[in-house]
Amino acid sequence: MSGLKREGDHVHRLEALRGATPQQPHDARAIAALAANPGCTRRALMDGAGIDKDAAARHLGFPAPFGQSPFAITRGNVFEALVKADGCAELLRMLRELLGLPVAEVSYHDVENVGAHLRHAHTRALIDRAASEGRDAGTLYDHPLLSMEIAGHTAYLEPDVVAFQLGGRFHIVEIKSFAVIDGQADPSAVAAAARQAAVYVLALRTLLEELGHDPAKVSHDVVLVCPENFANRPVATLVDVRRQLAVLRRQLTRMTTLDRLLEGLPDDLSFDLRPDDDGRPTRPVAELADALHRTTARYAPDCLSACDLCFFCRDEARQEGASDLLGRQVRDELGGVASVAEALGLADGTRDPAEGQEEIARLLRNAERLRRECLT
Amino acid sequence: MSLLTSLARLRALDEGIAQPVATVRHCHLSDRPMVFIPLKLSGESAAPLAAMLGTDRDRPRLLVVTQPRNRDLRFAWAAELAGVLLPYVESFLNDTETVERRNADPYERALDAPQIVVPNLTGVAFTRLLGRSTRFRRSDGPYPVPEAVPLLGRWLTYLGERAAYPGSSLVLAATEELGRHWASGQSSLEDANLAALLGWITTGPGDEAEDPLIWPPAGPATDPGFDAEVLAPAIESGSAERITEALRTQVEPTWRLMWQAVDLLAALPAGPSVTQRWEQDRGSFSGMAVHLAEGAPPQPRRDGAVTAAAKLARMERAQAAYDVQRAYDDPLVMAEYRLTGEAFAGEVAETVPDHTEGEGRSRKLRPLVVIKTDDPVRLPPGTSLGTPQRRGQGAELVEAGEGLVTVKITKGMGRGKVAAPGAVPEVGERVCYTSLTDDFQGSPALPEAEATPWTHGGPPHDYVPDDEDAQEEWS
Amino acid sequence: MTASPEQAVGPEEVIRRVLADLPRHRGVVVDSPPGAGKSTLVVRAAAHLAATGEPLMIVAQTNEQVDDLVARICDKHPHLTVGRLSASGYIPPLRMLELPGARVGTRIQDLGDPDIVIATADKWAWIGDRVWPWAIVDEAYQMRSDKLLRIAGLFERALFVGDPGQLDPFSIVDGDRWSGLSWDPLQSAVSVLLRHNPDLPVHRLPVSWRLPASAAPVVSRAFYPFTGFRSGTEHGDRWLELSTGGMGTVHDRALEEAARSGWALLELPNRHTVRTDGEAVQAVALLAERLLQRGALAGSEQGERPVTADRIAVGAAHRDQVAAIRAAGLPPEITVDTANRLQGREYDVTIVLHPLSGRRDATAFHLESGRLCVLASRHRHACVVVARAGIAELLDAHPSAEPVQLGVPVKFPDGWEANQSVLEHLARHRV
Amino acid sequence: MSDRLDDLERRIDELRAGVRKAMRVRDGATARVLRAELRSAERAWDALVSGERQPGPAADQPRLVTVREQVHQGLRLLGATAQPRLVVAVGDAFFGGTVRSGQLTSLRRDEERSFRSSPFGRPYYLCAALTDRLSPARGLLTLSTWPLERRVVGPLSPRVDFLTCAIAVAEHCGEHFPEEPQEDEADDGRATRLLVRMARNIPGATDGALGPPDPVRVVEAARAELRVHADRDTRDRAELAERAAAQLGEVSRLFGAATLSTIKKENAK
Repeated sequence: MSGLKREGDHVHRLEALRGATPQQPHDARAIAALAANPGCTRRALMDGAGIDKDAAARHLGFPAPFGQSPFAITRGNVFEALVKADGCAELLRMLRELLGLPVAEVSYHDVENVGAHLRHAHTRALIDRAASEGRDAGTLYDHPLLSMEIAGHTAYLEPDVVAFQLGGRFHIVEIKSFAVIDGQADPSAVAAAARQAAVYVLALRTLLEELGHDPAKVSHDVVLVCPENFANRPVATLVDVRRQLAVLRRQLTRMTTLDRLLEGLPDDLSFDLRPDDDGRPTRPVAELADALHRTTARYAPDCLSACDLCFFCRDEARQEGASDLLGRQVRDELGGVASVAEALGLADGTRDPAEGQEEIARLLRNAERLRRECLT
Repeated sequence: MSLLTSLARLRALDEGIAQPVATVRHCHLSDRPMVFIPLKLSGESAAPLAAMLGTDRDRPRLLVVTQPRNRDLRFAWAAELAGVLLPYVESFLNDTETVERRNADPYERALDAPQIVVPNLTGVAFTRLLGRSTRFRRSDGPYPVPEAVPLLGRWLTYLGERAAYPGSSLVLAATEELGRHWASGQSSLEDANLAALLGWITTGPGDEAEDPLIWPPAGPATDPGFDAEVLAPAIESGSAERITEALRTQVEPTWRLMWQAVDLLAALPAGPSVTQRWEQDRGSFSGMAVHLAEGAPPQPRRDGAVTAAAKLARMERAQAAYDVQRAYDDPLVMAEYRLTGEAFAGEVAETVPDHTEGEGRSRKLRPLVVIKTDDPVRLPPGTSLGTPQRRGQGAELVEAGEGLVTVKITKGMGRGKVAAPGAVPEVGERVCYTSLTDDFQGSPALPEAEATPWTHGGPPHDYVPDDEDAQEEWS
Repeated sequence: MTASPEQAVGPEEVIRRVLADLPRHRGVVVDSPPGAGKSTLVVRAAAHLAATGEPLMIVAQTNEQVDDLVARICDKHPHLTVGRLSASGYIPPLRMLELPGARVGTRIQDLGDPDIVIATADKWAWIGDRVWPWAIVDEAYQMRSDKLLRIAGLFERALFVGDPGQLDPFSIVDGDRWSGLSWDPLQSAVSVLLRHNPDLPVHRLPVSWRLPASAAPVVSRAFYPFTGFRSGTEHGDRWLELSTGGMGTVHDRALEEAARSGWALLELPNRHTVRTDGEAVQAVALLAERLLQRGALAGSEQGERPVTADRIAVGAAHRDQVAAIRAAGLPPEITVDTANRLQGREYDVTIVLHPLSGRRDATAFHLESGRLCVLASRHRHACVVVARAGIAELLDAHPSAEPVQLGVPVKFPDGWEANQSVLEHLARHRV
Repeated sequence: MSDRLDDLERRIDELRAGVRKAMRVRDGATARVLRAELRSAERAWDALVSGERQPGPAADQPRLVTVREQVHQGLRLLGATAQPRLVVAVGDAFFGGTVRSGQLTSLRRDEERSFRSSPFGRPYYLCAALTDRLSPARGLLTLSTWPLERRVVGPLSPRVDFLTCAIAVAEHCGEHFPEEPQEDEADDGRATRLLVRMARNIPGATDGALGPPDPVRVVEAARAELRVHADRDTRDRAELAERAAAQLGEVSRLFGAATLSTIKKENAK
């Protein structure tokens, strides 16, 4: 079909955008983040081209405000180790309690026992064997390596554990170190975990399909394992990720329809960081900044917790005096009025409403009148 | 957030300085608030690291877990915290007043109550967690902790809960209160950064507010960079002094900001209804004290069906009242309702003080007032109205149009043939009327917990905190 | 929950099963999609239970619903005596006072001893120290579980009837603290009931008598993806006729399209606007006006009748939009209201201002599937939607980062999907 | 002296700021240099405030028994392949052990080196368990003196070994602290905590009540589950041991072989 060709040269175009910069491999978190701000062309293009946004941001002098405390990292590793200790003894207990896993089902495969380069093939083989219900189908698969096609590139994904034989279905096991206290956990943390797990579910389903098995063998209920209350003792909860799966599918289809965005681009546009031998970007900052400015971003304060480029885009929004700075709600309230100066001009009456701005102008003037009346 | 606030934010952004969105203070401010800045260990749910607290801005107490990896020290820390907070809380219990109640026994209400001021909402949440992690502890049994710890837990739990109660001032989150009174030129998300918000209100914005080297986060989470480069090595060194000093550098700047926030709020005159809401806080506080004195068990892990429904009803009632009172107290808040046409203000153009309705015995005095207003009135005739100028009074909208609104006063103008003096506004007086009124009838009774119906799972097994709660290791 | 596959079964059969289940279970739940004869069922069940000689209480959510039920029962079953409990402020409509079997009072004692006592949930909450062997709870999905908690002590067994697709109950305060609890007071009465009594039978009325053949599949697909329902009428059983000719304006063409196909999307140029988008408001008003001017006739199994103002409703998402539309000078007989207040009502033709029209970002409020469901399922003949172009793009750009609460069952349909599905259908009727 | 302190503190603050700035832009080199300076400054500061006393947990008491010997001791008690963290926990609980898991990372390599230089020069070696592809299993310790069957791991072996270890721990508790473990001086509850941790993951090992589980009950429960897996696990191990004996040389029989052949076979199908 003709789609193939278009597919082909837009992959080509994306590589041009990336230039000499090595492709930034997507991990589950990155894929899950695709849904964070789908309206943002700048981000869509950079993700599509596989540019390391974090590196770009740092090079531009706007390092992302994210960072993880060593304590958090250690805590995470320690907890995962605890859950997996002694042939996943803790995990088995929880699966037995939560999903009624039969006592006989304890077989454990550590996929990482094979060389790194073979992990994916080995995972494939083991999952295939399990799905075809062959003798000694395993129960727990530790450190499996799944894959997924993103915009013409293969992303490798590492779920914590895949559990099988809970009624003949595969369950993704996601181990997180945020606490579940009296049955509740930080909703945004759970949401993030659910989005990430959804990526694994989709990848595993795709794998089963390729192997000619029923993808429905992968449950949409993932097993979320967290520390309970203030103790170290792990507790498992089932999380239904059907919604996250739907969103993910949507975003992945969008990725393949980048053409629309690519067509609009000037041919000479490139996000290349021109890394030197030890990977340091050498491209003149002004030049890179200019290249980015030529693509439209859709900045919202929510980006501050989701996108590596947030400070760069916020700065841009400040330069433009865009009302986006104040948040989606304000922006929406102002109807068509995008700039701060414009809005205030309408409020003061120093600027005449353009076609279609009559109402917002009236509202703003009224608001201004009331504020003056109350403050003087 | 209304267009009025949005406009204020735009203005702030343009002028580079925050704009007022309130003309009076809507929270109570204690003479000696307890400023409380907790820090927690990253990656843990409620592992305390340090707290700076006190009622005297010049003499902050710094409590530190000098070896954060050592769990026993965490409880020692909790005990220290109790040593500061409990005396403060209990100092308000002695002076009380007797309150008479309709069809209920009179009760003793504290004349004043404690007020904890934390930097932000996450600070409130951490306070609640701290309460949760300490209230079930036992001073006896397998994993004993100092006496004061479980008691502290119950108070912190109570205060954390109360913080979610609309209009309550027992616990204040600085960023929230500031945000209620000033509109910055940044998004509400960014307002959660105390340094940034205060910057907007005082000197104008600056990026250093987001630089953890200049303004460390106001907690409870610490800056990852600090964790990696300062705290971790300090912990490795095992030197208590070093850990203490390291943490001091992280809370001290916030300590100064907190008192700056307190001063800013104190500079605003209190709204008329603030006293009334504080009275409820005092009542609630005394109630909790009695509860404890009677030796009631610690608050359960989660609300039962009946408790939940009762709390929800109280909170909804409080929210509604809070909204109305703020509007009545503050023309700038009322302006939001005038903008949407639920209120209008203007000059009295004409009055008919002796206007009456009905004949003979059922003849009623219904003074008419005609107001000239520029506000868009979106209220149908017959809407019952209230007015901040004469709070006891009730009125009804007769007709509206061409910038003229006619209302008739229906109650609160006196019993006589003619309206009581001052009951009917004079021509030329500025008045404001709104459909927003604070008359709610109480909510109907709920069943007793033990009478919880089958639709809601039937009577609960009454909750006995077991050793499980008490011995839960604290990691 | 025993979900019997009843899409296949006829409505009569379902009602029979429901009545048969009543004595067997403490509670019976009936899901009723828009216009699937919920009130008919309530009236039938009421008579059925009253016939046993045991007293019955009926709970509805609003005074209108109560009055409506009283009228229906007295009309269908004149031999039954019905007591209408009301708050002191309530003024009964004339038709109520004319009903022979009905009696109105503020206290149980005032009602004599009727076969059936009807009141709103709020009123019932004030009634104590008496237990009815039977209760029927109407609009149970719109009832918050804390209301049910207040009145559940009044009855031994109950029939819960409602529409799961409409708007969920809400609160002005944040109730996260209770999320995940099986008795979360902010959940609907039915979801709490079923979480504690998972074995109660749940029936579904399979046929919508209100929605025409042109609408039932659309609404079913978008808002009832798993259960589904069908229309009680065939294409051609319902028709809408504009007796006077049009002038070829977009508004006229929109009405003609609606008359022809049951749906029309009057699309205005893509622009971000304030909520009270003047152009859109004007368009809505004009449509209503023209509909009257062109003397629309609605034909159905109930015969042919003119579409008078009282048979037309205009729906919007926000109160200020409603106010703006009212201000645009519509005949007062035309109902103009928000989705919340249009729940459970029925008209011949509805004109809807799309919740997402002119928005730049969709909020959870705008995307709530129940809101659109109510607006798109009030009509017997046709629904005209007014919207600015660009909703598709808005949905496409919508960031999805909804928080996830542990232990809270995921609700379907997802608002995004539902909006998408409806939009796809409307696109085929764009003028 | 206090000025000295002030200077130091100022210096330290500068350095810290410097390091964190460098880290934010991922300038590792600069960060390293500054860090070095910072550490020495901090040490000086410590010295000043806390007199000459040098604190720090690193001041660990002289070890009487070598790490090697302690691990040996632990493994002998457990009697089955185990993860370092478990071996360490056992040492902690019963031998007042001083080993930290970290110290075990290099252990296996050293053992292999020493074996290669002088085979069987030592009475025992600490070696890796062998996976089903006869390669060294990640993070599983065994003793060279054990028969191959015990040193290989089939799919069920991790569970079987865990249960075996649990039995060993329970029995040891039973013998050494017959009643109320945490009363015992030598132990201060470490053994009990270990037993609790293991018992809660074995069906029926605890009666749900709190307090230390009854060792006897733990042993019974573990044996009961063991019976479910025993046959198949023994079969698997025997088959593996056979292959190992047939395919592996002296060294790799103890320390495992890096083999890919098995993978090739899988890909073939």
